[in-house]
Amino acid sequence: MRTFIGAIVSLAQGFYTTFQFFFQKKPTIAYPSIKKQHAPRFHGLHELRRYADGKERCIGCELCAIACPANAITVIGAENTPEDRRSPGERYAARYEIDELRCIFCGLCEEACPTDAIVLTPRFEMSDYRRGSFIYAKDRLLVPPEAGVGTSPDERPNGIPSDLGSVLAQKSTVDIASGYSATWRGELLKTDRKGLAG
Amino acid sequence: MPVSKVLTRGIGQVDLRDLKVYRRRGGYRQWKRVITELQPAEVVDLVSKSNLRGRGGAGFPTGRKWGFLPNNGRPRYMVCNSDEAEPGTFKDRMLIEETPHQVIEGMLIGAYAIGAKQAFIYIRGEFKRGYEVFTKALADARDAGLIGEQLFGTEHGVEITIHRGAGAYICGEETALLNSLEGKRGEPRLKPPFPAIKGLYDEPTVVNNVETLAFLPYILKNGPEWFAQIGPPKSPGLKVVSVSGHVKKPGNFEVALGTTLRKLLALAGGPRDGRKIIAVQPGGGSSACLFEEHLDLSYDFDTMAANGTMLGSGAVVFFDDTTDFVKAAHALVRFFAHESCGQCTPCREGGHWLEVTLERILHGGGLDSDIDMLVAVARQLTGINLCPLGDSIEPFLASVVKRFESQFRGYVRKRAIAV
Amino acid sequence: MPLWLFVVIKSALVLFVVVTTFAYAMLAERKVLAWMQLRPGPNRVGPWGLLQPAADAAKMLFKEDLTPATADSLIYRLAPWISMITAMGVFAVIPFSESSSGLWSIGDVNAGILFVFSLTSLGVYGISLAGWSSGSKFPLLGSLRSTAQMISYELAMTLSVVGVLILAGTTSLAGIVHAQNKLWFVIPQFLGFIIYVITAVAETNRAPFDLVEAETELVGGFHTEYSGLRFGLFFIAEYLNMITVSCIATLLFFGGWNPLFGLSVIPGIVWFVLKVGFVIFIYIWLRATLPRLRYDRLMAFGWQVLLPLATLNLMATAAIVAWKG
Amino acid sequence: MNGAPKEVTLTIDGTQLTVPEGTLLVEAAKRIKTDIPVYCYHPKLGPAGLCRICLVDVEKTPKLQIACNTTVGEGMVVHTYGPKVEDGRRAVLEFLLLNHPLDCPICDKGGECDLQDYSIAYGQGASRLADPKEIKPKAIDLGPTIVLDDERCIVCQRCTRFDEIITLEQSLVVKDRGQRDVIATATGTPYVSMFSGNVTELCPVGALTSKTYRFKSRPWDLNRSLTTCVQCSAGCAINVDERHGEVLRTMSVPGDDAVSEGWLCDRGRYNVGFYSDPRRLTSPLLRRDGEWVQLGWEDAIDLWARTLHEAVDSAGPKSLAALGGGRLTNEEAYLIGHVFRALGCENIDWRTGRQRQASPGPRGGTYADVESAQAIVLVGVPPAQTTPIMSLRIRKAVSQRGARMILVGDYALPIRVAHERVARPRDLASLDLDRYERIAFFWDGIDPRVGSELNEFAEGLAEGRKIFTYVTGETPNARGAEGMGLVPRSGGRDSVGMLAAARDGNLRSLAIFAANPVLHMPGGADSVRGAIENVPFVVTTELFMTPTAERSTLVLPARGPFEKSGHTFDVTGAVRVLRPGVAAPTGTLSDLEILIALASALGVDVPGPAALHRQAALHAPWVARGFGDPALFAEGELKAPRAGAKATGLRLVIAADLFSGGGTVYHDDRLGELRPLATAALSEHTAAVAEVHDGYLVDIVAAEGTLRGLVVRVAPNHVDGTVTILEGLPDAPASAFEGGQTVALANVRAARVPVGVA
Repeated sequence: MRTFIGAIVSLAQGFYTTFQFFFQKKPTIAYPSIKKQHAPRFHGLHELRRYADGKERCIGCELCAIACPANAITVIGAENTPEDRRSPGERYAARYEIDELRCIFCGLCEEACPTDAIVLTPRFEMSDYRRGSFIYAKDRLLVPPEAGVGTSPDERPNGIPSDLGSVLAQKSTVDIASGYSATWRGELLKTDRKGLAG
Repeated sequence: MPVSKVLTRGIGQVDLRDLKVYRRRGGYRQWKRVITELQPAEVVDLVSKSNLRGRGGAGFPTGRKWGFLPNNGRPRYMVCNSDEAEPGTFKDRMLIEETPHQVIEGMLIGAYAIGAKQAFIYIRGEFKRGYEVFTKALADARDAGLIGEQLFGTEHGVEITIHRGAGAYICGEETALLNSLEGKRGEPRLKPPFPAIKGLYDEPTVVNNVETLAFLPYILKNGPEWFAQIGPPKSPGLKVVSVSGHVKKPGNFEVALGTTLRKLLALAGGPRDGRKIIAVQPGGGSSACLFEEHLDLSYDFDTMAANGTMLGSGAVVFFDDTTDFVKAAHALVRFFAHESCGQCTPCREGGHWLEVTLERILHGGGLDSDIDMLVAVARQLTGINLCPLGDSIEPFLASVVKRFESQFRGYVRKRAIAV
Repeated sequence: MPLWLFVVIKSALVLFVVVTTFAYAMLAERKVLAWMQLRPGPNRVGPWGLLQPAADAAKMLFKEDLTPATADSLIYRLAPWISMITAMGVFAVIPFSESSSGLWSIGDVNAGILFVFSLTSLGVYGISLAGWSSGSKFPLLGSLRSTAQMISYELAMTLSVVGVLILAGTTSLAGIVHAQNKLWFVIPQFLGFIIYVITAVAETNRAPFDLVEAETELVGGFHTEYSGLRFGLFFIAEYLNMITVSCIATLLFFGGWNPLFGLSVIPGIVWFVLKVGFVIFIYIWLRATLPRLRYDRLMAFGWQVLLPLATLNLMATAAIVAWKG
Repeated sequence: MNGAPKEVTLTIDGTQLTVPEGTLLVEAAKRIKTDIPVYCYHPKLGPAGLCRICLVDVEKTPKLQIACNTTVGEGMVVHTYGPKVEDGRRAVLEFLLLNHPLDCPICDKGGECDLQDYSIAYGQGASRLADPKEIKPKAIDLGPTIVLDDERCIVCQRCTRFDEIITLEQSLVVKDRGQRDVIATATGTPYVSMFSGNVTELCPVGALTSKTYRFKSRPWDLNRSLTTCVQCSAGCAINVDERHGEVLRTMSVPGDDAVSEGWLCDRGRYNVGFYSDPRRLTSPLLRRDGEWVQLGWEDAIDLWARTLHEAVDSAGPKSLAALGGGRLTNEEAYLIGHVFRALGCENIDWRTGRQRQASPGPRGGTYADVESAQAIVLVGVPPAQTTPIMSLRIRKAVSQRGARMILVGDYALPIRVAHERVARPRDLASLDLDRYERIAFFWDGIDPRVGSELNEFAEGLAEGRKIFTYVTGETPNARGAEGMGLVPRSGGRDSVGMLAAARDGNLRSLAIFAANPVLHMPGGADSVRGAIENVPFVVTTELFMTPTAERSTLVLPARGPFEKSGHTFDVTGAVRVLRPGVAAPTGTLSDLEILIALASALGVDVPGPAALHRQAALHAPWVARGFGDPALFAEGELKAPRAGAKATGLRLVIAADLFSGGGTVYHDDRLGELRPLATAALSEHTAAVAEVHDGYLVDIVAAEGTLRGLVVRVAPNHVDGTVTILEGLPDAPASAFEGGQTVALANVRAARVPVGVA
């Protein structure tokens, strides 16, 4: 009998819990219109950097490929010729491909890279409809020559990289409607609406 | 019968290059006696008794060296090493240029003693005059029937061939010399096998210094006992010493081993006026420095070795109190680094490293840690090389850094002020 | 207006209302579930996601319709229609309200409750045949479960309702509603009501009794192989069934269109809709709260708990009615 | 000296072991699996004592000893670790790394580099060098195959010693001295050697790299398989390193002492690019009205089988013929004979080139026997150009044991070693060979008259002589083909006879397996081409559209040696195993699969795989009776010596080159620099008499016609009064000419054609 009552009570508790949530405010961030702030060292889409003179940093050494725990990276090296000099040394990556579907964004490639060529940028929006399009080759990984050198991993050990700073500066990480803001740690902070407005 | 000078007697007074003059003074008599009266073993025995130690640098007893040759019926070779290139040494050059016949007679006797029918003399490439003098002397001796086959009516004969070096210090090392003689790249061979077993053209070979061989006629003439009683018993005999450096009258002086360094300094006219000798390098560029408190040491193989240096080829260089030992060390290290054959890693890389570091110190870029590093690296590259060249870098450098550390630190401090 | 035309117009009207209700019941379920799970729910299509059902319907229609090579083609195509038509057929007898002009229903059948139960029992054929004819193992397992589950719970469900029938003394749905003018049967038949709610959940294959399509174990169960429109038909059938049982619950236990607190100014149909909506909300609430049962527990619960309880309830009701005369 | 070698007992790191007297410490340590690092030491090159990394502490010696040059001694106590040893090693490693660039990520050796490994195992973390590293030249082009990175060189001299001790070529030297020393050729000319690739393997760091592999891959990417090289008949074991379906490099097999001793020739090593060449055939092609039409495999095999049946029905089995070449495994060779004999066809032969015999007879020797020979007689084309690895054994016999080298004929030796020369085998009688106990005879297998003369001489030697005979012909696995029965029997025609029959219109169908007779058959390309075109149905299995395939009716895309499994015989008759090392292109079938398909279409039973392998791995059932075995040569084939066309001309010598040929080498672009020009090689004296110079263009006028536009090469080692041309060049059809005839130089043009390498 006691267990019967206990069962009824716990059942009631369960119903109460769901019923309670029914009326609570929802922490959901309306993602594409409101973007969540991510960690300063967030690991997103890769980028192959250049030197200031425009030469590729990647020397095709394949250390990233061997370091990759998901076997997502394929590199095939080739030799620079005086006529076609891609990187400062003798060797450059003729092919450099990352299968972003395999990638677990652990950043070991970045750790392994002897020339700081491969870095994980904070970019993370790369959805697509075709599997094939997730194999990123040099045409999409390499920073375009006119776009500068790329993000240095050193720029963001403790602080916030420049482009992330701008993300942070936006108040849009706070969902005004819900009155909650989500920090990059995923904590929910009850925000004073007045404070925000002020 | 004390004889104070044998090898240098007559130099500057008579023309010993002239065969007639040399023969008139008793030359080639011992050669004739050896070939006609003595068995090779007897000659070896006599030389062993004299306790003659090699004058080339290592000071190895000559008689024992000859005894290493295997009795295998193969042809043997006698090689006279006249590739004298040790910094501070110039005695062989004098012997070749002034008394070539003395050397030829010594070579003939030595070759006969070891049973070689062919002897080679390897003359340093820069000794152009020596080469010319020696070539002429050799031709004269050949014309006189002293060299060739079936000499003095016997079955025996010795042929001598001259080979000129091409300017590599390393070819003074006996196996490098043999390589060079064979027409190969002049770099030391891996030992074992030693030249006595597998030398020139892979046959048993003896390599002796010019001075060592030049003593042979006199030892035979005066008897081994005469030679053995000069100087200390374990390193007896006379020695031509090249004295140079901060002295008034540098030159070659033939003295009995056991003479003090101070006596040698006096022979060379003493220090320059108003100056004091503070260091002396007693055995050529590869020997460690001795200092003013050591000037009364007896100059012989064992005493020098006991004091952490060596007699070497007998090149004594005196330094007075004006010396910049950083520059001196740099000059010597640069010499060895430049002359390294490049085979052994420590000598090739370590020597170059020391040279580069010393150059930086000299040019005011020295770091405080450099000085300890110099000593440490010098010690590390020593003792693990194939030939002695690599081991020659450390002694002088280490001894002067230890003694004159302030001079080295001075250079480093200069930089600190400049910065 | 001839009778047949009148019936056709009524049927079309009811069909329209029912389908719309289905669509928004689905949206409501998603919304309610989301809110109970601290989510906003569908909110992209139209204001507050109100056009979401239309988007879903469009999607469903344009999806490719697949028939597995190993399927029994005819039955495979037929099964969803069985499910849907039986689910829709029930609405032929359900009275939504009553006005001076008569009963608001397509047909006033005096054995309406029997018609309802017989039709809903046919609905299981759709599911069983779908699973069997798919020629695939998960659907087959799903259909087997469905058959066993339906048989187990239908008994208890029917027994739970018989109490109401005894009290009302009629099998006409309108009659049952009239019988509750004074007192809703939920009070005298509380046990029957509880049994009815539980068995109705099981009958409609909804959580926590959705073992028939248990996604986590059976990958969708009987409708694993279905896609496109045919899948949509099952979907419609499920929701229609849910509405049906909610309507029945309202009619049998909550007094149908009888107003609450004597507020007869508000038309009966509004009361009816409110009551049905309340029951549907309870269904969704159940789904948001309770985890799925283990299969053997489900069966044991049906046979060992619900059936004896329903029998007990029936016997008690019969005894009381007989005693009171 | 007799009896077992004396054993000594010593202790290494506390482990007592007994080894033969004279063993080096580094080898003794290997027995107890103790790692002593080495750079300059190599088991095949011996100690050099240069790198000083192998320092060990031997008790009772004051200084550290180098393990590579210290022989074991009784009661010796050795420590390979401990503070003293580790200090020494650390110092040496620091010295080695002083000016060595830390570009391991770029370096091709990275991942398999001794310097890297030992630095991690024994080195110290950081260098104390405060000055910038020395800048030295990088990417020095040493020759057609090798590139030197001087910064990475640690002067271990393995390469120069290999060149001096093993190949006896002595072209690589260390130039300059001290820190400035650099590996170079003594004369500054390109480093050309047919064994050059080995130095890249010997190099313990990434200083010497192969042009074909530079920056292509990293060692950990490569999938390695062990197989057998079938570029010549030597049969070296070879490691195939593949990535993404492409053979990136090949490596020698260190334990292969029976054959290669761990060396590879450059052809075996570098001629692997063709496997992934886009010109590979990948679909059966049928020539219909002069156009090539793609065909499915089943249709192609059916068409072939139908044609064979029709030919047998209408003109009898004598109208069929089958030729098999060198790429075939024993299994395939056996099946050719099996299938065609089942049809009643006896026109079967493997001899599609100049080589006419492959098995040496009952006195065949092993590789090790060559080393022990006291006299070595080379008859015809020297093994250096046909089986290079065999020539290394000959060089070893000459350099290490002072074997006497005798050449018969006009062929030039590629290296300078002391040798004597006689004109014909019968002249050997004047050389007093009877005084040697062990004599090795090498014959190129081309001229049966020379062969039988040599055989006669060898048999005439006194009793008790150990005679080793070898046929080092040009055709790979010719011995397997001959042993497996690819020779005409009971009245069948040989290859020359087949072509004659074809010319007469007596052949209805000809099958050519893995052979290119148009390029190599005596008689010349035009004549062979004409004969083939006269056959109504010619099937060729090939990797590429060769000159022979171009003239065929049906071309079937076959697989290369690294793409199939099977067995072969090496030149000494030992069985070698082929294993697939790289995936074959889609659409190709191995000759074995083609033959099995054909047999099944013909209704011929074939033995099962087990029976087939047993057959193929057995020693040849047929053994020649000796050089020039008459059983192999049809009567009509022995041609009478041609009367000299011009009394005052030069004798024509037709030699082979390692990189000649029209198939695989021709279709590998990476080998462009190595492919020989069409040259006319003359000795200095002959050139002076003929008034031609290096790089001139000449024509050679012979009885068969004129060979135009040959580049004059004045080279040492050539016999005065001869001119040597190369066989197997698609653009200079030397096969039309007969060697030994007198020819004249004509139309001398002083055009200085840059002579690359030859």
